[in-house]
Amino acid sequence: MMMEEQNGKPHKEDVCPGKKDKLNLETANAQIEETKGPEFWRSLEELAGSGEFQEMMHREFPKGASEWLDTVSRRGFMKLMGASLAMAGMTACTKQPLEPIVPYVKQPEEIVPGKPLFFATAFTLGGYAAPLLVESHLYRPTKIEGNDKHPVSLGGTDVFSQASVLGLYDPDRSQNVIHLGNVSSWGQFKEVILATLKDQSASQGAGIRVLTGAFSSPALADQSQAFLKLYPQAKWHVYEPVNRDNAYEGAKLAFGQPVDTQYQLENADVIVTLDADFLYAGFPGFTKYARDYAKRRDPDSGNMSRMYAIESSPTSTGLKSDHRLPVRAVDVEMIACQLAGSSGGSLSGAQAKFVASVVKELQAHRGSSVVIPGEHQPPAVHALAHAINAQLGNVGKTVVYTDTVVANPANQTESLKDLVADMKAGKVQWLIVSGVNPLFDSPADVNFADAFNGVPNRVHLGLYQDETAEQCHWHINETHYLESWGDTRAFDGTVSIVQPLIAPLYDGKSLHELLGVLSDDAQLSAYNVVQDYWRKQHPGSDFDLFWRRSLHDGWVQGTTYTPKQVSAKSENFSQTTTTRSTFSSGGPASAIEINFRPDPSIYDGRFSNNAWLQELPKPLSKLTWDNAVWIGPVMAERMGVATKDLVRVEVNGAKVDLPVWIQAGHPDNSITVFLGYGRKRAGRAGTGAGFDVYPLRTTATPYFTTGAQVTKISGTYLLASTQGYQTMDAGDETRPIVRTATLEEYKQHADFNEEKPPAELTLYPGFDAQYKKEPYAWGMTIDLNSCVGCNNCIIACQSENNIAVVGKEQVNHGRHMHWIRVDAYYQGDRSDPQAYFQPVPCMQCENAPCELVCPVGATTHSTEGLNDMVYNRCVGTRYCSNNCPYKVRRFNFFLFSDWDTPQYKMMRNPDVTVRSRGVMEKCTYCVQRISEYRIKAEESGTTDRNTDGDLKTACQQSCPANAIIFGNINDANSQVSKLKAKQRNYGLLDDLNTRPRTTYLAEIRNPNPELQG
Amino acid sequence: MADLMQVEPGEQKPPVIAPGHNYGTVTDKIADVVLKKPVSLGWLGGLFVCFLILQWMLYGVTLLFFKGVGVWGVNIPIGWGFAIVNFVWWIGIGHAGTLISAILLLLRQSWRNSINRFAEAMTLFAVACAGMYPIFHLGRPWLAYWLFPYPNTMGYWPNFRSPLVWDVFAVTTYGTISLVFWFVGLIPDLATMRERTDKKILKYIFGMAALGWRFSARHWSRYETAYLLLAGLATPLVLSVHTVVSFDFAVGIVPGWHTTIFPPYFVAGAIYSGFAMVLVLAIPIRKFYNLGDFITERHIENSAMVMLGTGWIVAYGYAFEAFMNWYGGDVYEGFVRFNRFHGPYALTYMALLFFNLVVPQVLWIRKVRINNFWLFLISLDVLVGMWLERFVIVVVSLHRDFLNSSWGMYYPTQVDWAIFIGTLGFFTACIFLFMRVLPAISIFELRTLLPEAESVKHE
Amino acid sequence: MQIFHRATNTLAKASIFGGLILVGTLLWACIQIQRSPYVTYQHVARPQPVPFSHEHHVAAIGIDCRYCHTSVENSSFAGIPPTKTCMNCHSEIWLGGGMLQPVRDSYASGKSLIWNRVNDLPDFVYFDHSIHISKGVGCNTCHGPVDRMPLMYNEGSLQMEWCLDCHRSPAKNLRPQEQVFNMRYEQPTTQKPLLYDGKVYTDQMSLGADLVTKYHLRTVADITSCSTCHR
Amino acid sequence: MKDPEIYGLLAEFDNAEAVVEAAHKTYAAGYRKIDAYSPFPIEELWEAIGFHSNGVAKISLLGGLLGGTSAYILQWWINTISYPVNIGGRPYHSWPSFIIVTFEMTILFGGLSAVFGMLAMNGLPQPYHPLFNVDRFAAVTRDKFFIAIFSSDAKYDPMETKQFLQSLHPSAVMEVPT
Repeated sequence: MMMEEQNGKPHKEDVCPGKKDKLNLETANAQIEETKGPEFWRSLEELAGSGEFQEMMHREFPKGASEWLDTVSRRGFMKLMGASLAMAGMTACTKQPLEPIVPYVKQPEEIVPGKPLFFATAFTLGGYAAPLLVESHLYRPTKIEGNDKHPVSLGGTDVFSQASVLGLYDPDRSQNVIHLGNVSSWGQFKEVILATLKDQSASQGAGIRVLTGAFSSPALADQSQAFLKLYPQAKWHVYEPVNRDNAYEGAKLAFGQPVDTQYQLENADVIVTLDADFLYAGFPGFTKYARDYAKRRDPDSGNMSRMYAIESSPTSTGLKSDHRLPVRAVDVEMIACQLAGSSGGSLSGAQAKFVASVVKELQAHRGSSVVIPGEHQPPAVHALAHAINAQLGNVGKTVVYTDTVVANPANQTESLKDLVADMKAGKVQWLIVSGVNPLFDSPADVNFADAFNGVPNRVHLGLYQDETAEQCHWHINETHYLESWGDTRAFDGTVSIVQPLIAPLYDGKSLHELLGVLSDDAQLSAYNVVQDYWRKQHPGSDFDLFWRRSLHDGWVQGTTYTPKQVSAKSENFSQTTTTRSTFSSGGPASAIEINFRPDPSIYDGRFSNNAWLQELPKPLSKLTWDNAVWIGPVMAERMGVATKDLVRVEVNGAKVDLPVWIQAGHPDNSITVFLGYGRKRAGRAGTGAGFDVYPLRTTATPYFTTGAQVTKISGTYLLASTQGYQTMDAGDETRPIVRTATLEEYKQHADFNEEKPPAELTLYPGFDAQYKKEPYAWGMTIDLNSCVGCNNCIIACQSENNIAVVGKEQVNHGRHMHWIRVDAYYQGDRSDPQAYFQPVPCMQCENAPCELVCPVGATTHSTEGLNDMVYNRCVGTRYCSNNCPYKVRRFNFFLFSDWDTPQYKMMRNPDVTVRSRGVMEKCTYCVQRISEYRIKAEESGTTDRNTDGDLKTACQQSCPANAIIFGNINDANSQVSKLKAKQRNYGLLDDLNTRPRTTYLAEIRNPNPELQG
Repeated sequence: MADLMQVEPGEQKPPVIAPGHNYGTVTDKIADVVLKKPVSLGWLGGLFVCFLILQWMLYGVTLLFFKGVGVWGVNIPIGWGFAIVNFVWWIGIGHAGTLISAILLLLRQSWRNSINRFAEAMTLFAVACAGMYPIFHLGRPWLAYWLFPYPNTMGYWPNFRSPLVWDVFAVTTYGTISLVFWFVGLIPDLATMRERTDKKILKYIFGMAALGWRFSARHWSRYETAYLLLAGLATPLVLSVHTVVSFDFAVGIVPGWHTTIFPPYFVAGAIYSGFAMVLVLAIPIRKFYNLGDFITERHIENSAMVMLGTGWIVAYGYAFEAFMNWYGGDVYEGFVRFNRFHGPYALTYMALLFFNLVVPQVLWIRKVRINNFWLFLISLDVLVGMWLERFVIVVVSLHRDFLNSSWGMYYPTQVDWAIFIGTLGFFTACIFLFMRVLPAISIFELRTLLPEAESVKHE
Repeated sequence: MQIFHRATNTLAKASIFGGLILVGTLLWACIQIQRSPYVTYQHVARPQPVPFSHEHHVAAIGIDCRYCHTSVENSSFAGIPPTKTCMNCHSEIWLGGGMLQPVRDSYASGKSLIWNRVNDLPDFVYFDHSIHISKGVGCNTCHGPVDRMPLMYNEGSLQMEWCLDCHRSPAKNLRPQEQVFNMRYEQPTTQKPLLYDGKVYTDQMSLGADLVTKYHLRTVADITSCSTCHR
Repeated sequence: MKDPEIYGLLAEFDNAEAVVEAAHKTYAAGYRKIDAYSPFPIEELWEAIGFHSNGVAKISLLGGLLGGTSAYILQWWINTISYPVNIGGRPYHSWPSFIIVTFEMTILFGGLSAVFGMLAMNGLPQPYHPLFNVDRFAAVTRDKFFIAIFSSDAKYDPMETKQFLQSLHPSAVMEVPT
């Protein structure tokens, strides 16, 4: 078990190459790894310890800072040539400089240089954990993967956790304790605060307030209780701009107590969403829901589920549904009532028909249907959903209630209001803000900033010196979750121990340690807090075993929540049940509604300095680096605005100017804005990107409200989208890019999927014979039914393959570098379209058009059917890209990879070459992983690499919906072979006779015959 | 070439050389342009301007090498932009020179004798311009030599299936042969210069360059054979070069590229633009160096006719391309046609049709054919038109290919323009220098056109 | 009139051939420089903090390769011994030796020794020691007679053509597993036949051929595919 | 009897017809070591002095064949022997792709060998030549024609040959000093 050594303090100290005062051997050892790895450390000095490195770690904007975003790097000619020539290697008349090689002084046992280790840990968002396995090279975490043993993850992850490894190495992270703008130290802070705590304890801490984000950590909960016991008068507030208040209030309405709702989608024949986007990474339980949903969408299984979406702002969930009813968010409550049987409210003919047939379906599937309310719908809708599910007898079958995952399910909005009130009243002497950024994201109407600035002592603990840190007397640089100990709950209640993968790069502190100081136990370490807590939970001699096991597996046995019996509070139900006929109406249908949504990529703004996420195309619009206001096609036409035009949005007396994005499927008289952009102090990637819409938001109506004014103003704004053209129509034809059918059609003739190319379309004898002879021939299938467009594969690939970020301007030039992209197509009526997601990696064509035209043979075919791309042979004619019908090849128009910033060097995957300027690159089917398995097998003297199911490409591994399957097509029993045998299997553009190894399973929808036509 | 021979009935063909010339006068008139004529301000000024423009290219190229091809408008999907457009355009222009010196020689079109010298020079300079681009457009230009098969430490070779490798061989061969052809043609005239100049230093230089040519009958015999052989080899070569260039596209699967019509239609286009360039040069030259006696209306008119003829071949190419797009019934090919007429670049396509097909039709009128001013303008028009054609083929085909999701747009940057216009400066600068240092018209070949020389042939 | 002297004729003709010869020589020189030790460091000892002698430790003392290069059998990277390994013996012997001072310092201070890489492949090449070992490629096949190197140098040019030479016909270098770490292994000849698997081999090629099948070596086409070494 | 001082005799003519006719007579008179000079190529002239075939064509042909075959063999060797690679599923020996380079190399070698063959056989470069010692000979580069009978000719005799040349009505007869 490796975590033992991990625990051992000495390691955690030494591991970190960045640690200021000590250049140590493990650091140095990274050297060994790197010199054999792809990176090109020119000298030890550059790597660690010595001056340059120190300087970099401490400069606010490290060298090469601008490269992330600038079109044209400011680096000197020689540097460019140097790097490029380094790639060219010995053959390009260049002489390799002497490379130092630095061994350990004492080598830790489990380390085998050249072999990665995997550690289980967990990432937390809004209190909900994503269980992870993290790949570590010589104690440098390089790749985040889902914990495939964990019931919630089963190997799947989400974009936020995938990208968090970049967050760890972000050179913009806060690296010091700051006091009044000057670099200070943890020691000084302790002195100061311990002194003042003396007089606080007199007043039982009446002047102390703590503001944190939602947390589910049992250890932290315990510690906070202890803290509050020590200072009974102190208060602990919780606020996150995107929270579950509605859900908990709804639960209180229905049951009189806050509960979490889990949906068992694998048991659901009919799914009805009330403005709920459960296929979005921010939704608690996303990975499990995506998997369960996909499980029930197999048209060959015979029990394919049917999904109805009633929603305002379009979401992946809505677009994947079989029937989607676009309505304003305010009208959802009324429709919910109708579903519950009420006759109140007015519906258009079409809507009425829709609702009627939904009701019919629900009744027909009592106990096997589920109604899912949206996080941002008001409590009433949640209560109604509970009521309907109860009526339908779904509770216990498709719907399960449990204790809340978060330790403190209090109403966060109220909590924030209280805090502000106290601050205004001058009751607060010490405010400790941890991990949240209220000065940026608190609702406009509480005027947090004013009250805040009245507090005499403000302390901020956070990863960045953000807007809030700026206004605090003390800022303490927090440890990243990959640097510190902790524990956290997944949405099913299971606890995971968070263990550090690397010693704190900048000597950061965790909230545990800060609380330790506040509770007068300055020596307390996060490790002790967590371990002590669990020792209490698991007393007895076998604790060590228990502890190791929990760390190794990645979760603590027996912590999973069991379903909870909840009884309806009658008086509340009376108003929510069928008889009710009045709703919080959105006023006249002409009143314009504004929706506030967390951004699909950067959530509430906390990830805005994560360049991977910034450059990640949003699932629907494919926008990068910006947020725009979504307007429906009808409304846009009426207003005479086009995408990229600037409009002024006024609501609640505040106004914001932002650019328009015309989003197909958006309901009329309704607009959507996304939170989290317009940061002022985020870092190089985040600062200044997009537009801040928090000023429009109030505590009363945090998610949507009517009465917004939208007026066109002069000027346009550059929006960088990776997919300018989002339909399959070209000229007067529609191209068979995504092939689809309804379940009925598919049942009648499964071979609807025509256009199979003739077997032999060539004068030449092909290589088929050779491919057959090979024991292995790699292939991939992508099931368009399962793909929910969550983008997870893109980030996974970016992390695994050292893919560079190019910045907004380059994206706008069409120079983004993602090896796998997810295309979104909208067909039919733009106001209520059919939409499809299609992930596109390299097709690894057997008759690859790209290979034929490369003058230097830099891209050729391996015997196992891989379309190899040899970067160091490429001279950059770009002919291959021109000749690639799928346009999956990516070109380094500039030196996009950051060759300077030391943090990024630590982050890179040493098994993949870091590409230089002027070379082509593309998906390799993760050839480094294939090689790893091949070598493993061959060393054991067998030819059987038993890869099926074990050897996974990064995209496949991260996919929560199992849409991507990779394997050996020469083995008839492999998963991929079986899928390729299906009749809905088709090759993209296969009429070109490129013979792609990557094929797609056509998308089959399951519409309700009643509602068709 | 049919329309070269035909003579409108009733019209008297103007002579190839103005009457009243003999061996001596011919020699003097041409040689003196170089040896006696004082350096004119106009010449200096022109050279200076071209030199300035050339600096602009150097600026562009420096930027390019410092920062990478990203300074251009190229992207994914449009991996090739101005660089390749200009490459094809320049190579095409070069073709007229070889055509005049080689093909017309074989066809015994003796009138070509008075324009082949600078036509060949033009070829050389055009090929030089063209040759730069394939290197510029590489992502890692310092590795360009990897395209040649040389015994390297990688034990690896170029891919001979790639049209780009074919290009390397075709273009280098073309350049070499053109250079040799040009030099061989120069040898006797260099000898003439050797004797005509009074400056010792020039005597040495011309003397060395002439390799000691002494007009011996035996030498002439071998000379003529070699010259004829070169012509015979250059003819298939010149056809093959633009065919190979067209393969760069025809071998690709991009809709709008993958066409069998390309080779002939590219060659015709090449000659079309080539003759346009010949006229653009010939008209001012005969004016400013009053060589009107040797570059007569006959030459001007014939060139105009060649343009008219090749223009129609090109027209056929366009028509057939569009027809096949429709007749082929392929979704993607069909869309190429649609996109050219209705896509974002529709204007460029319309413009090219107008410049290449409509305007040149005025050449049917003889008055226009022999009117230097109008002919000059039309030639410029054709040059622009043919450049647009290459732009449409390269960019407009690429910007919308198979998957709608990957469609993109191409906007040239100032570096694109700098390098393109820069090569124009380079080209004209070379022409200026050439006019000053070498006989712009083949003296000895002109002698053979004189009546007194004709007579000996028919004994 | 006569411009040139008689001699010019010879001169002119000579200069033509001279030019050709010059160009030829230059090209030849370029190609040679690429392969010269100046570029490849072949047979050039690198400066090292400690003049460590493989000859002494391997030949004289007889320490096995794996004592120091621990991960050679199970990792891509053979492993450079930590200072600890040196001190295992040198805390007992050669205590006074001045040239060992850096080693003792390193052990005392905890600062690593910084060696210069000797067998240094470019960073886009992914060589894996373990697979070569397990397929019967001897250490000295690539590293040369290490046991006769007072100072370490790289035996091969480490250029692609050098790798390919073996990948294109592995048979000519394979040897029985147990001989892999034998520095003085000699390929079988008629004079020195080799008994292996109860079969007597008198030449390398027949031995190699059998080993290729025994070790399930992949085909030459397989191991000369680009992605075998480049990722 | 030879005269070491004299390289040969040179007769100058004013027009092509004259020189051609004179050339015929000279040849008919049995002179063989002769040459004629004209400011532009005149086929009749070299025919007249009995120069009927030159080897240029053969050399060019050989060169062309050499270039073509070596080019094809190179490509074949590279793709099937030296480093066979599967490129786009095309066979190793995909001959149609090899034709173009073969063709280009044929042209290149053919052309170059024609030119350099010609120069070699003409003995060029030869900046120095006895003929240039005769100042009037410079006119050959402009408008004069010449016939030379070299002293190396068997039938050469200072007096007789001079008289013979005079009989051809040249505009002048000159001695060419070595």
